[in-house]
Amino acid sequence: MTELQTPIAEREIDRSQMKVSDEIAIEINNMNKWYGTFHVLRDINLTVNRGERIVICGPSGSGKSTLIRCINALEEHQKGSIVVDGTLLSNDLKNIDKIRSEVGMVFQHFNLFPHLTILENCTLAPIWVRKIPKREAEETAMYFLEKVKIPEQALKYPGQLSGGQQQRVAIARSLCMRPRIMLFDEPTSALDPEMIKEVLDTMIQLAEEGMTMLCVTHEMGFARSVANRVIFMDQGQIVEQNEPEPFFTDPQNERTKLFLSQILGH
Amino acid sequence: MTELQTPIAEREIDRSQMKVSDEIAIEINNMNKWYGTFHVLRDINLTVNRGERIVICGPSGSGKSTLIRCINALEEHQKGSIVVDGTLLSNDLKNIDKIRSEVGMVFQHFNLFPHLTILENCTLAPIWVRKIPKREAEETAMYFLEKVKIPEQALKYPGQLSGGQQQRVAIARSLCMRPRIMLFDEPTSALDPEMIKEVLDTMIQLAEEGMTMLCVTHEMGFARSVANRVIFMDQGQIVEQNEPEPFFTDPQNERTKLFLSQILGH
Amino acid sequence: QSTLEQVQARGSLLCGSNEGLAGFAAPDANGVWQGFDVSLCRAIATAVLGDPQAVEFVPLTSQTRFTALAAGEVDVLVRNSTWTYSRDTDLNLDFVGVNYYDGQGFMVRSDLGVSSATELDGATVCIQTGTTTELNLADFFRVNNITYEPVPVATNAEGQQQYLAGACDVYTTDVSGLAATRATFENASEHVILPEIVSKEPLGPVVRHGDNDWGDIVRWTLNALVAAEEYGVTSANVRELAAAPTANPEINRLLGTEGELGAMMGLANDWAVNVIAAVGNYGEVFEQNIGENTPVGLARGLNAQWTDGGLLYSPPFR
Amino acid sequence: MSDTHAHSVAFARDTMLPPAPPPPGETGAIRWIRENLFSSWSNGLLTIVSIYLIWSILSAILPWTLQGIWDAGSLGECRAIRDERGLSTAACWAVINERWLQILFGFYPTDNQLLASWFYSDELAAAGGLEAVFGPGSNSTARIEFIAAMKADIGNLVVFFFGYWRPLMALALLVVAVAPILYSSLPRKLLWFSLAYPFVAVFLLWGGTIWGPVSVAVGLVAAILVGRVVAAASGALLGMLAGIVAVLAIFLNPLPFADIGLFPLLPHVTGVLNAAMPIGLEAIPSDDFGGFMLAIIIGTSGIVLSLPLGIVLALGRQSSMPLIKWICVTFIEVIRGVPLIVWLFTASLLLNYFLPPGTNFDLLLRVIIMVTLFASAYLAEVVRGGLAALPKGQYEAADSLGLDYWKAMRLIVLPQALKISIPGIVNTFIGLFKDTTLVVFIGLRDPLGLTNAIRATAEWNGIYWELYIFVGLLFFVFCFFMSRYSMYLERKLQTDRR
Amino acid sequence: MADVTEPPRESFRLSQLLYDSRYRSLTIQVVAAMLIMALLVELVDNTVTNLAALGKDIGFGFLWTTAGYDINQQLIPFSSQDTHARAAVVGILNTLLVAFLGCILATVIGVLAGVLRLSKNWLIARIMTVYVEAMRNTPLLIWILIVFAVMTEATPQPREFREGGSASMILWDSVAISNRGVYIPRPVWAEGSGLVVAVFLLSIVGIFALRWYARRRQEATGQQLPVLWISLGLFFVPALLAYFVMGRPVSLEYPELGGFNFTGGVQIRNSFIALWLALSLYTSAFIAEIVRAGILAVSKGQTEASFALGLQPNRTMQLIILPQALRVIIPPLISQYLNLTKNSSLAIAVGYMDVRSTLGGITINQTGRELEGMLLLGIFYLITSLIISALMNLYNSSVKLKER
Ligand SMILES: Nc1ncnc2c1ncn2[C@@H]1O[C@H](COP(=O)(O)OP(=O)(O)OP(=O)(O)O)[C@@H](O)[C@H]1O
Ligand SMILES: Nc1ncnc2c1ncn2[C@@H]1O[C@H](COP(=O)(O)OP(=O)(O)OP(=O)(O)O)[C@@H](O)[C@H]1O
Ligand SMILES: [Mg+2]
Ligand SMILES: [Mg+2]
Repeated sequence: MTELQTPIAEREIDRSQMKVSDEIAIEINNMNKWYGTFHVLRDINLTVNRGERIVICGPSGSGKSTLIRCINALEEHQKGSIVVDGTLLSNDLKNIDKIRSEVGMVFQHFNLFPHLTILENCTLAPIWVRKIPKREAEETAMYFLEKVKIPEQALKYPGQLSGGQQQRVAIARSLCMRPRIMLFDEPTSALDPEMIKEVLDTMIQLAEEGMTMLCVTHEMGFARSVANRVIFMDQGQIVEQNEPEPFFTDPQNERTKLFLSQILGH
Repeated sequence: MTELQTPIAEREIDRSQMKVSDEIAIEINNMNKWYGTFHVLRDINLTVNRGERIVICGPSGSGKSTLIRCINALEEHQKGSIVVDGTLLSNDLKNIDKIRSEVGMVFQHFNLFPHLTILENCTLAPIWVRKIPKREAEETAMYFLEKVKIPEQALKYPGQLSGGQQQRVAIARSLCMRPRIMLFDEPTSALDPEMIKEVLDTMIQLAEEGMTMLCVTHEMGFARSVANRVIFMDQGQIVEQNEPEPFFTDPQNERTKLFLSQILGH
Repeated sequence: QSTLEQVQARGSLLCGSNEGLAGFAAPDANGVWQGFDVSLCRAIATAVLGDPQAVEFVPLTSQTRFTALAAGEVDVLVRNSTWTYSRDTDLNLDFVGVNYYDGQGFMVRSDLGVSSATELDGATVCIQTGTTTELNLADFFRVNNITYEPVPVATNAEGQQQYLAGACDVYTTDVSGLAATRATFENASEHVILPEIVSKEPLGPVVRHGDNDWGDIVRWTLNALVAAEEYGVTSANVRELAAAPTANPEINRLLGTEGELGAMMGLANDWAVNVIAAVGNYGEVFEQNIGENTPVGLARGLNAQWTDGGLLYSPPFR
Repeated sequence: MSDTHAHSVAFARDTMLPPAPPPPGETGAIRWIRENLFSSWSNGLLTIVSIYLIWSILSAILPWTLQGIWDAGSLGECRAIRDERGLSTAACWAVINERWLQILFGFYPTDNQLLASWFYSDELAAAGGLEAVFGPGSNSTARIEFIAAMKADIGNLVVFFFGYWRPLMALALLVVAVAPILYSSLPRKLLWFSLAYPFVAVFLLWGGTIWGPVSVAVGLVAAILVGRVVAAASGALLGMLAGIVAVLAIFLNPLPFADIGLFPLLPHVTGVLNAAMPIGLEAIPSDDFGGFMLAIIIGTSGIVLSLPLGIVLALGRQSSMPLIKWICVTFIEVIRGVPLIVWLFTASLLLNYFLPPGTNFDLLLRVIIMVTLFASAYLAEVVRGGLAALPKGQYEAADSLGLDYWKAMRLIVLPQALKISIPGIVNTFIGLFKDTTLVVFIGLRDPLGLTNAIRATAEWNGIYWELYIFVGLLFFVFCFFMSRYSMYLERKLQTDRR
Repeated sequence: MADVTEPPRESFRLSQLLYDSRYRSLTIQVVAAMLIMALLVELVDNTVTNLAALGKDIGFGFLWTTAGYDINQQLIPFSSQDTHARAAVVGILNTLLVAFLGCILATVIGVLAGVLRLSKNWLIARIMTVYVEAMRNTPLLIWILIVFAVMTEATPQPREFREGGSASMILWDSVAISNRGVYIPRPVWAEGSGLVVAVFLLSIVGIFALRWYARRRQEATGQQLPVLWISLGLFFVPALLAYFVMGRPVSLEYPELGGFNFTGGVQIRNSFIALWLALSLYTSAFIAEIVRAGILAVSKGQTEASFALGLQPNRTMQLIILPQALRVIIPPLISQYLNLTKNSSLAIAVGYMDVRSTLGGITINQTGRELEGMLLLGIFYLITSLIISALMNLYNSSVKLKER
């Protein structure tokens, strides 16, 4: 694995902006989830402060994706509570809508809308959900497209872009909704190495601007340089969490050690 | 890029066998080819002696594949002449057949026949083109399969083999026609790093046995240790050719330098 | 190769027939064809091949029948086809006789209270497509200046279904067909056949134009049946009468005990004997299949011998 | 952990939590019902509406079906029985009971000699023995009566299994012949039987002397051999030409002045052989074919015969030669642009016009020809899809090994393309099979035609539902399983390709 | 080896025709052309010979002779004294009518069934599966016959509508469903009705204008209008107002039982309904599968991405799923339309007077011009198919997804 050598180190990362406030952005209490009789998430407790950047890692099938999908109400949880930005995630559709418009999500496979141009991808939700005038939405979109450094692609279709570019569009698309929290589910794992850099750069930039982020990733370089906290999950539970340096250098739990030795060992 | 570290060096290569005779195997004179109005190959002049091992490299789209496909009459050229083993490549189908049965070709994507077993893949052409009795063809096939070290897979189907094994079968399949010249078009670029070694080993073995080879590849380790000559192509022309050592250490042409710095620089 | 030779070489007669019209032609549960038209086919087969069973019945729709005959798919068409000028001339067919004098009529429910076809203004009429009835119907209503609504149906069975279900008020086809159809009804008495006969529908066997020798055989087979009835030759007494010449020279010539009439057509001399023995004379055929004692229950009417005031009149056998 | 503060507290678990069972109401039937039937109030409403719908349909159909009367001689009797039993509604299945053989086989004759000598030997003896009843001089009317009585006595099931052994055997062998094509795990040797099957089937179904199909087969083999010999000597193209010429020479009249029509050589050979060794079955003319059997015959022969033609058309459509491509495209588009029924009418009304004067073959054969042409256009499109799905590398690999066009096609391209196309072929077959019902319009007695014939009789006049339902079910069962099979194949192909 | 700079000029040899790739394909094509020509010549020659033997010729003059038969359903006036050509046109219009309406109904039912088959409701999904399988695996002809039998056997005869009969008209005595067809009221246009119609047309224009305006407004301000409700209102209210203001100028002529049949009103014939329904039901099953496949072809990720952006399920359907599914759905959908059009020739089973029954049926039968009749019939269907597939190709190329 080459993650540790990813070119993040080359970039001066400005941690000064990345202040963590005392406000609570997400609070998860004793959350449990089952698929049928399969217990995927077990007693999850997690508090995320505004401005925190959390990296979640863990072996495949450990429930990382499920966890962040629960936060966005893409999956229902069966027990416990999730409060996002003061809004309790319940079956109340209004709450779900509210939370979803506060929380942006970036998927492993980008999930851009292939029938819309990049610009339309970015303006769709602001126009239809936020009810922002089209002109204004387009301006916002261009602003964020510039931020992810592909304004010139605005009128192309997703199919015409490379993977890295697509993922950056996906990030811009989420940002256009001006979310206060961003969730990333392995945003770089479907990309070729050269493209990973582009996307990580964009994410670091976001972090520098103080965005609250939950990121499922195995890019340890990213975790080290950006995260406040790294969470290790296994078998649906949070096994260990710590700040990045101690997490990587001095893991406590056996499983964590094993996992880290596997992904760093190569 | 990791080509320079490929494990070829680990192997003692016996260059003593690789004598080059004075006979001419392939002679290309002022060959030109167009796709529509696009001039892919421009004034190619190339003479390959029997027993020579030539590596062709160059940036993507420079016409490397097209060149070796012309030699095998998979593509028609429009100007100039190609003489393979004394046979002029013309529109005469008999000549084409003759040349094709003299020249073996290995593709980037193996192109094994998935509906036939490995053995059948290898015996098909000898039986139907050379009209060799089945028994005999099978013996030959087993001989070559042993040579590429996978006799035990003979009765499996290509889909059941790993990429490296498939490529070795593809080489064996070509060899079964007992060609005097082998063409390789990026034989390792679709393979995972571990498998590249297997295939390169096979190719080195072939070289040691004195086979005339033209190989499009970016495996510089292979070029260094096996080739007599490295040819650099760009924009459809042969820009530089030289023996491997001087080629790599002291390229003359600017473009060659740029290219070498790119592929060796990382 | 003439049709006669073809038939003899083949060993069986290809007879174009109706797909199913009770009394005239329909296969029974065992697939054996029965009916008035069928008997004529069997008679021809007997005349030519000596075996009444040596017939292949080729069911033809009203749309395919003439083409099938013209193309040689059948040797003879006995499928209640009307002899008309244009069919005889333009379609290149030869009608060689009339085995049933028919006319187009109308059947309605008796409780409609209709007593004449001229009262049918605005009625819905079921009619088989591809037949002369279609043209007659159009003519009749136009001439009488009344309107109607045609409901085209493909087969008699379908027409019957539509009529019984009340999807049409009137079913029109040849009177014989009407009677045959009515015969199968649960309550036949609730339906009446109106008195108007709006057309002449002489139904008869058809052969290809120019196939004259073969036409002769078909024509004279039919005539033999008619003549036999006229002379009182029946299936019961024909062997006896044929054993030795009788007093009536007509009978003798018909049955081959005198003269060489059979040879003139290339048949055995006793061909008529076999025919009558196998299927009976015209009267017998009629009574067996469509006569008053059968479910179809047709009266002889026009189809009586000329001696009885009908139209059946066989040219002399001489 | 809500009391922990993110910045200060590192956390490491020392005991792993065991999986717990989900809370009640999250599993079992209740959850299933809640999730699948009442997940929202609109869904609940839908559920209730559907239950009502199902109930009303079943309550209309079930009593009628289940109270149906199986034993009656006519519709009138059925009605009488119904009234007698005091039922308000009852199907009259008696018509199926009486006529199912006819719906299955049309008027295809039963093997009466076999039936009589096996099941009716005493009565046969009483009637004077086999020779007297079935012999050449036998009185035909008496024979028919004898057979009718026999069949009534021994019952439909026995007649089905023994009287119709020829079509049944043809069908069973069809399954054997098709199996190695559909299941590649079966021994490849069976493919030889598949090749021979058409001749076996023709012999079984149409009967006549065995030397007919045998000499045709031998003729074909001879032509192929000639083609191969020439091909080996001077190339595939000339070989094919030679093969075609040989076929023409063997099967068609090579001498324009010899006015003997089609098959000039074969009948003589056949005649001689037959005289020397008369082996054969009772010959049965095509006119007697009917019922579901007819649908199977037309459908199967249509697909089988159209396959080679469809492949040629598909290859032609992919050809780089403009003229060939143009011819194939025109043919395919014309055939597909016009409804089958128009083609069938063409077969019945016009085909004879296009053939040399004097040629005349029976309607069934003409229909099969037309259906074959029709299916070949559709198959061509299916096969084209298969060809297009093959990666270009396969063609190139074949080229680079020195295989010529035909060898590459036969050994590399077609085996793969056809395998991919099998689901499409099966679907085409289903379509074709359903379309065979259209032959009723040109006077062939397919199952629907037979329902008309049955209704034309006095006993069963006015009966529809029972017949339509029976025929519909026959087709449904057949097509349903075929379509399931093709879906299964599709799925299997999908996983195979990964 | 000598330097070969130019291929030696060789003289042309005959064997090059077969063994030179430049000439080979030419040779093959010439041979193929000759074979095809020979075949065509043979066919034409046979036809001419056969026709001559039958004493027939080829000519289309029969089209201008009197047809002599009546057609019940006529979209243009026709009487038995009109020509065969006009009868053919009547048939063509009938074919196109049933095909057109069939396509519409089949689409409606098919889309519904396809969507319901994907419903979360287990029962509905099962019912739809049964429906689709039953339709797809039974010959169309059987469905036509069954629907027709239902129409004739299960609906009352006109006479049942008489006093004391068992049937009665529905919808306030305005519609009669009988086994001869469905009779519905016919509008009678009195003076002033022109205005009502004009108002109605205007309000339809208004609806389009409204949609355009709503779009503009949304783009400008982000506000969305309840377009659906306003459109519905616009559709009905102005026309109704005009209707009453003008003193109810449009009246309805109700079907009434008189003589043998209903008179007045519009009769929608049974044969038409049966064919229309059966074609629609049968085709709808195939369309349902197409729709289902189309929707399934849009990956789940698209829905999730849309949800994650906060779009509501119905907006997700409208903005994300449908536009993508339609690209997958439309091409096979159009080939189903083609099938339906061709299948409408099964009109023969119910006596619906389509072009096959008039030109290809009665006309051929009355005139004996089967060659010419079938030719014209084939050409008609061919042209129809070609037009439909041309439209399909046009659509396909216009919606093709942009790829790299
Ligand atoms: N829809 C579902 N139904 C049933 N089980 C599911 C479903 N989705 C996921 N699972 C199971 O839940 C467990 C957790 O899945 P999840 O996708 O959250 O894992 P992950 O940690 O994200 O793994 P990966 O690194 O492979 O993405 C896995 O065992 C998976 O098989
Ligand atoms: N069939 C074709 N039609 C038109 N242009 C083609 C075709 N095949 C290749 N080309 C073009 O010809 C040029 C040379 O292609 P070629 O495949 O020989 O390059 P290459 O050196 O092998 O590149 P790579 O390293 O990517 O395989 C490219 O610009 C390519 O786009
Ligand atoms: Mg995951
Ligand atoms: Mg290349």
